[in-house]
Amino acid sequence: MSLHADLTATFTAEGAQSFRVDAEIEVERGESLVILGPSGSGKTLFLETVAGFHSHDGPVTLSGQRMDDTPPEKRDFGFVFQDYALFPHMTVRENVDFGSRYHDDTRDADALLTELGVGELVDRYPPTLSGGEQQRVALARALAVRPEVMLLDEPLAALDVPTRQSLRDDLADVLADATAVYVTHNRTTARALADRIAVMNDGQVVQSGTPEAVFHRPNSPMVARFTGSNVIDLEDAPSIRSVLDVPGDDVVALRPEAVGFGPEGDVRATVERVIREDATNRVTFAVDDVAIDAFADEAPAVGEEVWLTLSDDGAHVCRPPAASPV
Amino acid sequence: MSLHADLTATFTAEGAQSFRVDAEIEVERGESLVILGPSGSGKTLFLETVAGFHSHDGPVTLSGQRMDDTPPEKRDFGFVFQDYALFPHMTVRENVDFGSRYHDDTRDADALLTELGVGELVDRYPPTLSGGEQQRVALARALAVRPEVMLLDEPLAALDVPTRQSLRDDLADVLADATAVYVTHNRTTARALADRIAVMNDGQVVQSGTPEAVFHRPNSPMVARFTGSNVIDLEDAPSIRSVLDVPGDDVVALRPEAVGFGPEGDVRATVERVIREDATNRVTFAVDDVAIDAFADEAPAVGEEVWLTLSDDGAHVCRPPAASPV
Amino acid sequence: RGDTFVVAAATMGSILMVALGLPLFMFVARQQPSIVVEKALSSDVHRMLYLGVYGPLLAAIVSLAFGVPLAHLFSEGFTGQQLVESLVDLPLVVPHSVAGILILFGFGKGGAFPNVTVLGSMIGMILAMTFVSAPYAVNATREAFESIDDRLEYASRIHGASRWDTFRRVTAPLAIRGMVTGGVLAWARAVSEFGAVAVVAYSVSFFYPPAGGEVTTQHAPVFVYGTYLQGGLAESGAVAFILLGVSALIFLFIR
Amino acid sequence: RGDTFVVAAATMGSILMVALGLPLFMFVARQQPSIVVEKALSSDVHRMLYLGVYGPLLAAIVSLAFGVPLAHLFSEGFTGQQLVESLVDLPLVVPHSVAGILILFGFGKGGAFPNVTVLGSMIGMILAMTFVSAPYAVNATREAFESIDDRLEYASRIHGASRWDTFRRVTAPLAIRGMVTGGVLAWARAVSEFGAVAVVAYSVSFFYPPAGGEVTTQHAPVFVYGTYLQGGLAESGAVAFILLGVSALIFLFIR
Repeated sequence: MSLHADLTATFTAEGAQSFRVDAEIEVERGESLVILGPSGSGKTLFLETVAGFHSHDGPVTLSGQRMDDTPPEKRDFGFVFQDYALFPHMTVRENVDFGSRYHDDTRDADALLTELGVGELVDRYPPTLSGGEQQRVALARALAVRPEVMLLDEPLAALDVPTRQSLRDDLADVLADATAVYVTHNRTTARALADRIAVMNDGQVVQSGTPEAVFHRPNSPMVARFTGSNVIDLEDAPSIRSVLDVPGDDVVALRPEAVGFGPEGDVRATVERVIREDATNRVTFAVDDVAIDAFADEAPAVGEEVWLTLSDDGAHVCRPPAASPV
Repeated sequence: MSLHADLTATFTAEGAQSFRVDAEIEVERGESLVILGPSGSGKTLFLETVAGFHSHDGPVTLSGQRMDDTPPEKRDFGFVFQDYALFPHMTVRENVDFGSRYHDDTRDADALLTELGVGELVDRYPPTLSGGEQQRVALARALAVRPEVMLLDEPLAALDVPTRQSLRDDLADVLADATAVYVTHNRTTARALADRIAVMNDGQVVQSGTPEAVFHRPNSPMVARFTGSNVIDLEDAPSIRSVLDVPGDDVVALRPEAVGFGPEGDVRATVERVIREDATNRVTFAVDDVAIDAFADEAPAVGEEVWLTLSDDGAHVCRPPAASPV
Repeated sequence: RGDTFVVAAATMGSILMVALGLPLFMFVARQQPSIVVEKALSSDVHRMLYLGVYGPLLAAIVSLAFGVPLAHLFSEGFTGQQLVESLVDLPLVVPHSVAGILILFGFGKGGAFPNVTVLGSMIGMILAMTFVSAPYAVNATREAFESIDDRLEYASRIHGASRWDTFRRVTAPLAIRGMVTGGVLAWARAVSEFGAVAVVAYSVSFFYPPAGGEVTTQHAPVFVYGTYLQGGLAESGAVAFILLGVSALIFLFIR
Repeated sequence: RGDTFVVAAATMGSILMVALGLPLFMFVARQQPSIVVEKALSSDVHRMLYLGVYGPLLAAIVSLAFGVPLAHLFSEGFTGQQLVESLVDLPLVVPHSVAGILILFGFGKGGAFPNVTVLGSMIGMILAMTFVSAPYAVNATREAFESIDDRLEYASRIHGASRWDTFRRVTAPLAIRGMVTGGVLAWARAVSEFGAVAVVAYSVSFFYPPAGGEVTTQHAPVFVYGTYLQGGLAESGAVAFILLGVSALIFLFIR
């Protein structure tokens, strides 16, 4: 039940130029791969192509079996759509039972819905449900047919923050043992759910590896920025260059968690802005010509001059993508 | 230049039931009021009604002057829309200059766009711009006419996380001295930009006050949940009731920041889940029948038994809205 | 708010309303009841009404039966679609009498099917009606298909349904209103067709149950025209009045 | 993928394509060049073509001038809108010859404007054409107005533009394609109208520049019908062929 997809597909939207997706992924049994990328990077198209909704070149194999010409109904995937895509003319139970007549061994709709906390909705119609409820039903519909691989397209994106957190917890449970490919642009979701992350940009996978590797050793400024690192061109920040032990003309990714500050330290900085986030404060410092973010439980005053301490293992040289083999 | 709106309006969408907005806000000169609420709570409709796009009952006053029957073009507001709403048939410069022929003292489009970091886009057309660029242009268009009050409808919602953070910083600069009403469902954005927060639900303002008050002293479980607190019914958690000094039958909001843990403490708990967020780990504990979130720099192992310490000033009794005068 | 912009627009709009509404008003106001009653009791008019409902119904059914598959292909897209689309929309831009001429060239004497008689026959009338009304059935159904989110069909396929099952369980139920609308539009268009029918089948013979055998009459708009030429405005007005009344009743019934 | 579902749909669709396409093909294939040339050189045909372009043009302009304001009101919504909408769509469901009868009742002898002669006059023909084609101008323009995001108009208003200025600077420029489409549809509908024109103004006199004075001819579809009745299928086919050729040229030119 490992999935391997190495595909090339070209999409021509009406009135727009064509868009090319050309990427390779590999998922082992029981593994959750998260495809992380900005909107417009082609991650949804890639997932839909793997599912068989668009024609493509290059092999898609499931458990070693080529399925390039297999229609979607024969591919044994579950698919959860960003906008739910529930059948509006069927009840919740009928939605979840939809696939039962095409599969031998399906799960009971009522039991599955109860397990996902929406058992009382079985006789309602999807348009009357909230976003979070619809998404749980969509998840149940996909799980009901016991698919070999689950494909999930940003199932949390359209939800409110509290609903999102609660559904993310349930998704983590569901995905713990499943083989899954999960597409998102949210780095927290990616880190919460991924065994492995593939960062996608402009239709290509630009880096893939463990969450630890992708977040702490980004191979390009784009990946660094998208995973929340400070991206610092050392040419603009001589005082940082003197502290970090790297070649002089490089661009460095610096995790904000690795930046400390206090009355003593290595680099002089000014507090530019403090934003209260859930757990802590995000503090933006000005160092030479660059801005550096860090986190602090106690917020410093804006305008204050402080000293930063930079931890070497939170910094990583990220070369531009052209120079780095993907 | 203070704005006061106490309005009632009923909207009938096609095919849906009618929706009623009945809320009051007050903004002083130079103050930023953030209206925070879940999607569908009527915050956008409220803002559009203040701007004069929908008819309503009840007074809207700007600087003491009633403007219930004033058409939008005479109301002297700037408006930034969630989906940008740039004129697609005009260049960026023409968009920003749009209001200049109706106002005496407008700001120079090129200078303003340069200030917002998009000076090189003046001759482009909006459909060719990225979301972040479009939103900066929309901001410039609103600022160009030097409005007395800025109204902003989720200007960050449609943007990627990194773009959102960078634009949020610029918005904080712009709003620092402006009189503004800002609508969002994102509590981090709300806390970052607000002098005062009004929480909206089902077309009504259910609580309003400083960010500190709303986040730490929510007056209802809904507000508590929406601002990220743990909401605990003490009936389900006897071991917590014994620690906190509150009447027994109450519902308590508990900030996750106020929850510590270690080998010693007040309440026995099991680690249920750990999710890595940007700055820290979000740890979910099971205590009796309830789940409690906390933050931790070092992640504990799932399944581990620990002791929680609850700080009294992070806990607040939140009565259901019916019992609390708004 | 009654500002000048709205007033100006309302004034211009009202003039058009008068141009469209006044004829109907005067038409109703100027009817002579005695003639209307006389016509309403005439068996010629009854036959005309029967044919005027029944013929278009056949045309609408034919249009839907062949038009729905075509509409589904359109909504999915295929190569050469633009050419086929132009062909489907052709009857919308061809003058009505020319449409009749086209039918005679295509299916009449010396045309593609020598064994079929279209001139003055029921088959010819149905062909003429289908020719002008099929585009309505195709376009309305197509719009209904296109308004269905692609992802609903994806969801159906990925959960195991073939194309057939997807059409039967998801696409068709969601598009049923559009199909009904298309059928009604096609029927209404066929009812109102005058030119093509007048050229192809001015008078037709058909089996009329109350008479227990074949009778000859004209399609309703042709009948009205013939009455106008032979009997003048008042008589043809009475026939038209009855025709519109019956149409209105049928429309109310469908809704 | 050539599965059975697509094959079945394509088969059904193809039958409809034949029914719609074959007449056009046979029509072109069976033309007799000598008759076509003869008709193409006839000054009667030239006059008919002139009137067939010029009359509908006037009707389309009238439809747009009064229809655009109405379409804008529709897109904004007002009380009683449904009634007005039904009235605008009325000409779409009225049989064409009945539409002519309606016009005679409304504006003919004994109608609302005793000083206006519509029977057999240019004014009558334009009225008949406007009656049947105005709904197309209104509906296409309305669709264009409705497809404009409300927030663009809000944005215009809030930055200081009045309703007039918003219409002039934002709404109208964004809807211009829809207005052009509406005008072209109205024109095409007027060109193809046979029934209403045949009833109201079978023959009309108008100023024809090449002749330097008044001439009398028929609107194109009526002319084709008249030729069919008097000269038979071959002659009327040749006239129709020329008419379709000119129409096709004009359409290509507009695109």
